[in-house]
Amino acid sequence: MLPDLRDDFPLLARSVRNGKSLAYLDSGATAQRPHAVLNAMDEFDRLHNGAVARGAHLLAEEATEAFEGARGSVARLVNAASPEEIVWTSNATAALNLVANGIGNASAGQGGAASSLFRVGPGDSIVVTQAEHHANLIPWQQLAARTGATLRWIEVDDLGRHRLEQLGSVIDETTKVVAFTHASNVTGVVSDVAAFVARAREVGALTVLDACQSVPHIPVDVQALGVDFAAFSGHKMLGPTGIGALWGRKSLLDVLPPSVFGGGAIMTVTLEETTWHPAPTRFEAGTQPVTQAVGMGAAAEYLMALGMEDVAEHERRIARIIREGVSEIPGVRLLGPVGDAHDVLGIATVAVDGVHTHDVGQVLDDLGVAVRVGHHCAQPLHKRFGVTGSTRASAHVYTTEEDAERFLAGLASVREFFGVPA
Amino acid sequence: MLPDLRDDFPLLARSVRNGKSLAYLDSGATAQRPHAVLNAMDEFDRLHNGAVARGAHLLAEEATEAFEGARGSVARLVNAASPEEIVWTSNATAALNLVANGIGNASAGQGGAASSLFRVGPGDSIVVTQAEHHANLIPWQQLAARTGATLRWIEVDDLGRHRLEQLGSVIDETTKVVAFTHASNVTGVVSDVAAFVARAREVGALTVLDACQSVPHIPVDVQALGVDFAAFSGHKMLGPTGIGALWGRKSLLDVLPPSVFGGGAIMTVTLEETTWHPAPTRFEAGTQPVTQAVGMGAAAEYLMALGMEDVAEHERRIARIIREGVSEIPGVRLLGPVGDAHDVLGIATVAVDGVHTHDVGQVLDDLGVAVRVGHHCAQPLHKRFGVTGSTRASAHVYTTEEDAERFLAGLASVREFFGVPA
Amino acid sequence: MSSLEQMYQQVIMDHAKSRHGAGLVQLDLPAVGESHQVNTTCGDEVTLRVGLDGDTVSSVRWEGQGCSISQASISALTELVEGHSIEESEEVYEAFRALMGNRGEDLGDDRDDMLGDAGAFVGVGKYPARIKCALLGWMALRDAIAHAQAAGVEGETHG
Amino acid sequence: MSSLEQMYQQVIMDHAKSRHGAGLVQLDLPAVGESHQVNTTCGDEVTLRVGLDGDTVSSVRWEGQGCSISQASISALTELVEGHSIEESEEVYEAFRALMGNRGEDLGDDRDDMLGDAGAFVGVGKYPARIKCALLGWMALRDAIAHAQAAGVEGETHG
Ligand SMILES: Cc1ncc(COP(=O)(O)O)c(C=O)c1O
Ligand SMILES: Cc1ncc(COP(=O)(O)O)c(C=O)c1O
Repeated sequence: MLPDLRDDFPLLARSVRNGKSLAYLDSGATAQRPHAVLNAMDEFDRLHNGAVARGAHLLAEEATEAFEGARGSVARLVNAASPEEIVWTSNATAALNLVANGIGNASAGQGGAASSLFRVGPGDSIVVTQAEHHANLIPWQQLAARTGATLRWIEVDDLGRHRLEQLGSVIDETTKVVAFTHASNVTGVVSDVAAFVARAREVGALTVLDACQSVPHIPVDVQALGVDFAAFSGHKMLGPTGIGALWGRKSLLDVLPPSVFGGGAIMTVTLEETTWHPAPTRFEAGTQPVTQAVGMGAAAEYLMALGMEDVAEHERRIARIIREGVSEIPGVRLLGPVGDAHDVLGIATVAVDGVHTHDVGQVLDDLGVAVRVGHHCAQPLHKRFGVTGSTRASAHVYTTEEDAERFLAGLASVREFFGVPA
Repeated sequence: MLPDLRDDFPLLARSVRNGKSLAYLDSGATAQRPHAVLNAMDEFDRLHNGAVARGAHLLAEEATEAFEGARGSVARLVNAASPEEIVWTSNATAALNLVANGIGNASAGQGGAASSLFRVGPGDSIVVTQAEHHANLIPWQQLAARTGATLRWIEVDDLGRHRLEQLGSVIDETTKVVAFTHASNVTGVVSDVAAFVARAREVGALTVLDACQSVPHIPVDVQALGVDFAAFSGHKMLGPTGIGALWGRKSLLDVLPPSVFGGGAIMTVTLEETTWHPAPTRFEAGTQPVTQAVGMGAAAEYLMALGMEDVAEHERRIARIIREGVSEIPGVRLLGPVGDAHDVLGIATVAVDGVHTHDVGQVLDDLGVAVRVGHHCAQPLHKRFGVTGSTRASAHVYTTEEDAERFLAGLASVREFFGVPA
Repeated sequence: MSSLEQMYQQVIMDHAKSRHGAGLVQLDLPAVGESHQVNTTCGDEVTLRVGLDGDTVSSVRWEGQGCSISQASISALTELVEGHSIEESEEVYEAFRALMGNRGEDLGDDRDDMLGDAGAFVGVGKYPARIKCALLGWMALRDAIAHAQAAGVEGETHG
Repeated sequence: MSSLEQMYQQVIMDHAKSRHGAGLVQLDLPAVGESHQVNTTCGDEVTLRVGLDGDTVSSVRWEGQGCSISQASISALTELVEGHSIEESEEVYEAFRALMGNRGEDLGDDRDDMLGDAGAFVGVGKYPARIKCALLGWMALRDAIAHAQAAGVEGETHG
C-alpha cells in the first residue's frame, strides 16, 4: 500500500479558488511532479548542463552520463531489452507519429530493402480502435490517406470494452499495422493486449501500443506484452513536459526510416547524401530534451521505488470509491464499466443529464476540485457513447480518498445549482 | 555595454577538472541558463502546472496564461507581427523539419488548393548553402529526394562567406525554396540575408532562415529581414532544452499542412476524417513543452532586458580578442575571416596543425576550458575547408575576457604538449 | 455573491433556458447569410442565420449545442441586435468584447447600458477559458452578416 | 602525474607516431577480411585488414585518420595480436574493454601483463567520451576477423 505522498508534490500544497485546498483530479491530462523530479532537473541545469555526446569537456561528459542514465531508468520501468530500445521524443504524440511517419517514408521507398517490412500501400489495411485518443488515430488516418491503405477499426461495446469478436474479421491478411491503446483515457478500460497481439501475429501485422495511460499507473512489461512499439509521455508519469518516449524492438527500430532530420542522427553527410545511425540515435536529431530526460528518468525511479503494483492498487481503490459513488448520484452517467470493474484504471468519466460539461467543471473548480471537461481528444468514442463531452476525474499516486469524496460531493450538487429537475 | 553577468548563471560557479574554475566556451552548442530562467520554470512546476487550453480549472487557466504569455515574449524578441506567428517545437531542428515536411505533405496533395503554393516536384529546385548545419541541409536533401526536386547549393569562399555572385545563377525560376543560415555555427559569419531575400523574391521562392545562431546573439527582426520562416532553439538563447520555435508569416503558416498529428491540433475528428486549426495550433499536436515555453519566454525577456545591441557588442569584443589572439599562435588556422571582421559573431573555430581536434579539446578541458570539437554538424563546410574536424570556442553574454585569454593560453600550449615541431 | 454566482446570474440561467431565436428557420429576406462556428476546446457548435433588410439586422435564427454560457450568450445577442443596424450590432459586439476582457468588472460607462442583458455576462471575464464560450455566438453573427452582405451584393449584381 | 599526463603516456605518444601496421597492403594469406569503422562523434575512421593463417592472426594492416588515442590504440593492438591466435586476441580485447571500464585504474590482476603496451591506455578510462576512440581499432579488428573467417570457410567450400 502507498503511504500518503502529498508532501512529495509541492504544487498540491497550494490553495486555489476561494482559498480552498486543491483536489487535483486531472492527472490523466497532466500529472504533478514530485520534489525528486524537480530537484533532479534543477540540479542538472545548475551543475551539469552541457552538450550531450558532442563536447570534449567535463560538462559534456557529465551531461551525457545523466542523459544516458535516464534512458536506462526508463528502460527498466517498462522492462525494455536494453536502453537502446528507448527513443526520446517530445511527447507520446511525437512517438506515435515517429512510427507512422517512418512507415510512411518506408512505403515511399526510403530505407531500401531493409525497411521493406514497413511498407504499406493500396490493398493493405491499418487497424485502430474506436477507443483511441486522437494521437493514436490521426497519424494512422493520415498514413492511410498518404499510402492508399485502408483504415479500419475495432468497435467498442456500450461499456467501452473492445468487441474482441471483431478481431478475427477486421484484422486480416491485408493488415500491416494494428495500433491500439493500452488503456482508454476516457473510460480507463485496460485493453486485452494479448488478444490483439495474438491476432496481429497470425497475420504478420506490426503492433503499436499507446501506453500513455498505462505506463504511469500499472506495471508495464513491454517484452511480456509482446507488442512491437509502445509510446508514452513524461508529463503523465510524474515527469516533466517536453519529453516522451518510444519503446521499440531494436531490430525494428534499426531499420525504421527516420522522419525528422538533423545533426547527431547521421553517420556521414555530403551535400548529396546521408547515412543514418542505428537506433535510438537515428531518431534523435538535433539537441535533445536533456534536462527533461533527466526528469523523466527520475520519475521512473520514483515510480519503481513506490512499486508499480502498489501504485496500481492505490489507484484502483480510489477508482472504486469514485465509480461506486457516481453511480449513486441521480442524473449522472458513468462512461464505461460501472461499479468495481477489475479492468479499469483510476479514471471516472461522467455525463451529467441536462448540464453541459463546461458548467459541471466550473462548479467543481469553484469547490477546489480540478477535473477535465470536453471530449478528451477522443471524439469517436464520445460519439459512440452518444455524448459530445464529458467530465473526467483521474487519479495518480498522490490522490486521496478525500479528493474522491470532494469530487463526489461537488458532482452531487451540480444539477441543483443549474436548476435541473431531479 | 553589458555588466559582468557570471553571477546570474549558477553553473558558472562550479569548478571543473583539477579544481579549476570553468571557462565555458561551448555556448554555440548549448548555453547556460540564468536564475531568471530556472526560477521561472521551477515556479511554474511548483505552483501553476496544469493542462494548457484543456482543463476547466484554475491551474489550467494559469498554465494557459503562462504558456501564451511566453509565446508573446518570444514574438517580441524577434519582432513577429503577432504571437500567433510563433509555433513551439522541440528544437530548431524540429522547426526546420516542420517546414520541410509540411512542404512535402503539400506536394503530396495535402491541404488541397490552399496549400498548393508549397508544392514542389520534378523540375523544381531547392537551394541551400555550403555553410549549412545538418539541421538545415538534410531535411531539404530528403525533401528533394521525396518529391523529385533537385537540391542545389550556394558555395562559400575560402573565408567561409557565401559567394553571392552565384545567387543569380543557382537560384532561378525553378527554385521554390531557399533555405540558408543566418549565421554559421562554424565560422560565425553572418549571411547577407537581404541579398538572398531579394533574389528569392525575384523568382517567387520561399525563404527559410536558420536563425539558431543569430537570435541568441544579435538583434533579429524577422519582419525587417523579409524572410518567410525562421527557426531557433531555446537552449542556445539561455533557455531550456526541449523547446524551439518556428516563426512564420501567419498567412503561410495557416495553409502549411501539419506533419505531426494528434490532439489539440484539430477541429473535428471522425474515424474517417480530420480538419485542422489555423496556426499555431495546427502544428502543436499533443501536450506541449509548457514548462519549457515558460523558460524560453523568460530567456527572451532576460535578453531583451539586456538589450540585443549590447549583447552583440559584448560578444563582438570577445570575438575580437580570440580571433586576433589565435592568429598569433603558430600552427593554428582560424576557419573563417581572420582579425576583426565586422560580419562575424562571437565564434572562433580553429584547426591545429598536426594535432587532432579531440586531443586539442582534451588539453583545454584539463585547463578548465570547455570547447567543442568535431565537425559541429557541418561536414560539407569542413570538407570545403579541407579539414575533418576543428575546435570551436563560442561566446555568450556571460563570457569574459579572462575566458578568452585562458582559451588562447591553452591553445598555445597544445602543439608543444604533443611534441609537434614548431 | 461568489464568483460562481456572479458568473451564472439569473439572467443568464433564464436565457440558457428560453433561448431567443432558437430554431433554424428559412428567412425570407433580401440578404441572408449563415455561419457555422465550433469551439474546438469542447466541440460546442452553433449554426446561425442572419437576414438583412438594407442595413438592418432583421432576423437572427440559430441552432446550437453548448454550455449555458454559450447558449445564453447567443440568446441575449439575438434579442440585442434584432431590429438594429449592422453598425449598432458592431458597437454592441465591441462593448461585449471589452467586457470580456475586463476581468470581472463592469465597464463603468454607458456601454454597460448598451449591453442590456449581455451585461450579465460580466462574471465570465474572470474565467479566461470561458470567454470563448460567451463569444462563440458573436463570431457566428459577424461572420453570418459578412456572408449576408456578400450575398446581398451578388443578388444586386446578378439579379 | 596529472590525469592528462596519465592519459597521454609516452608509450601512447610513441605509438601515435610510429603506428605499427600502418599502410593498407595486399595480404597474401589463406583468409583475409577487412572492416571499415567510423567514430561518428568526430568522423574519425579506420580501414583495417586482417590475414588469418588457420587460427592465427598472421597480419594486421590498416589505414586511418583520427586522434592520437585512436591511432595509438590501433598501433598497439597490431603489435599485440599479430602472431597470436584468434582466441588470444579475443582475450586481450576483453581485458582491454575491462580496462576501459575501470575509470582510470589498472585491473590489478594478470590481465595487466597480458595487455602489454595497451595497458598504457589506462588513463583513457577516466574520460568516457574518449573510450570510443581507444576502441575504434578493436571494433575494426574483430569485425575484420569475422569477415576473414567467413571468407576462409567460403574459400574452403568453394575452393
Ligand atoms: C546553425 C545551427 N542550426 C541548427 C542547429 C540545430 O539546433 P538544435 O540542435 O537546437 O535543433 C544548430 C545547433 O546545433 C546550429 O548551430
Ligand atoms: C491515451 C492517450 N494517448 C495519447 C495521449 C497524448 O499524449 P501527449 O499529449 O503527451 O502527447 C494522451 C494524453 O493526452 C492519452 O491520454
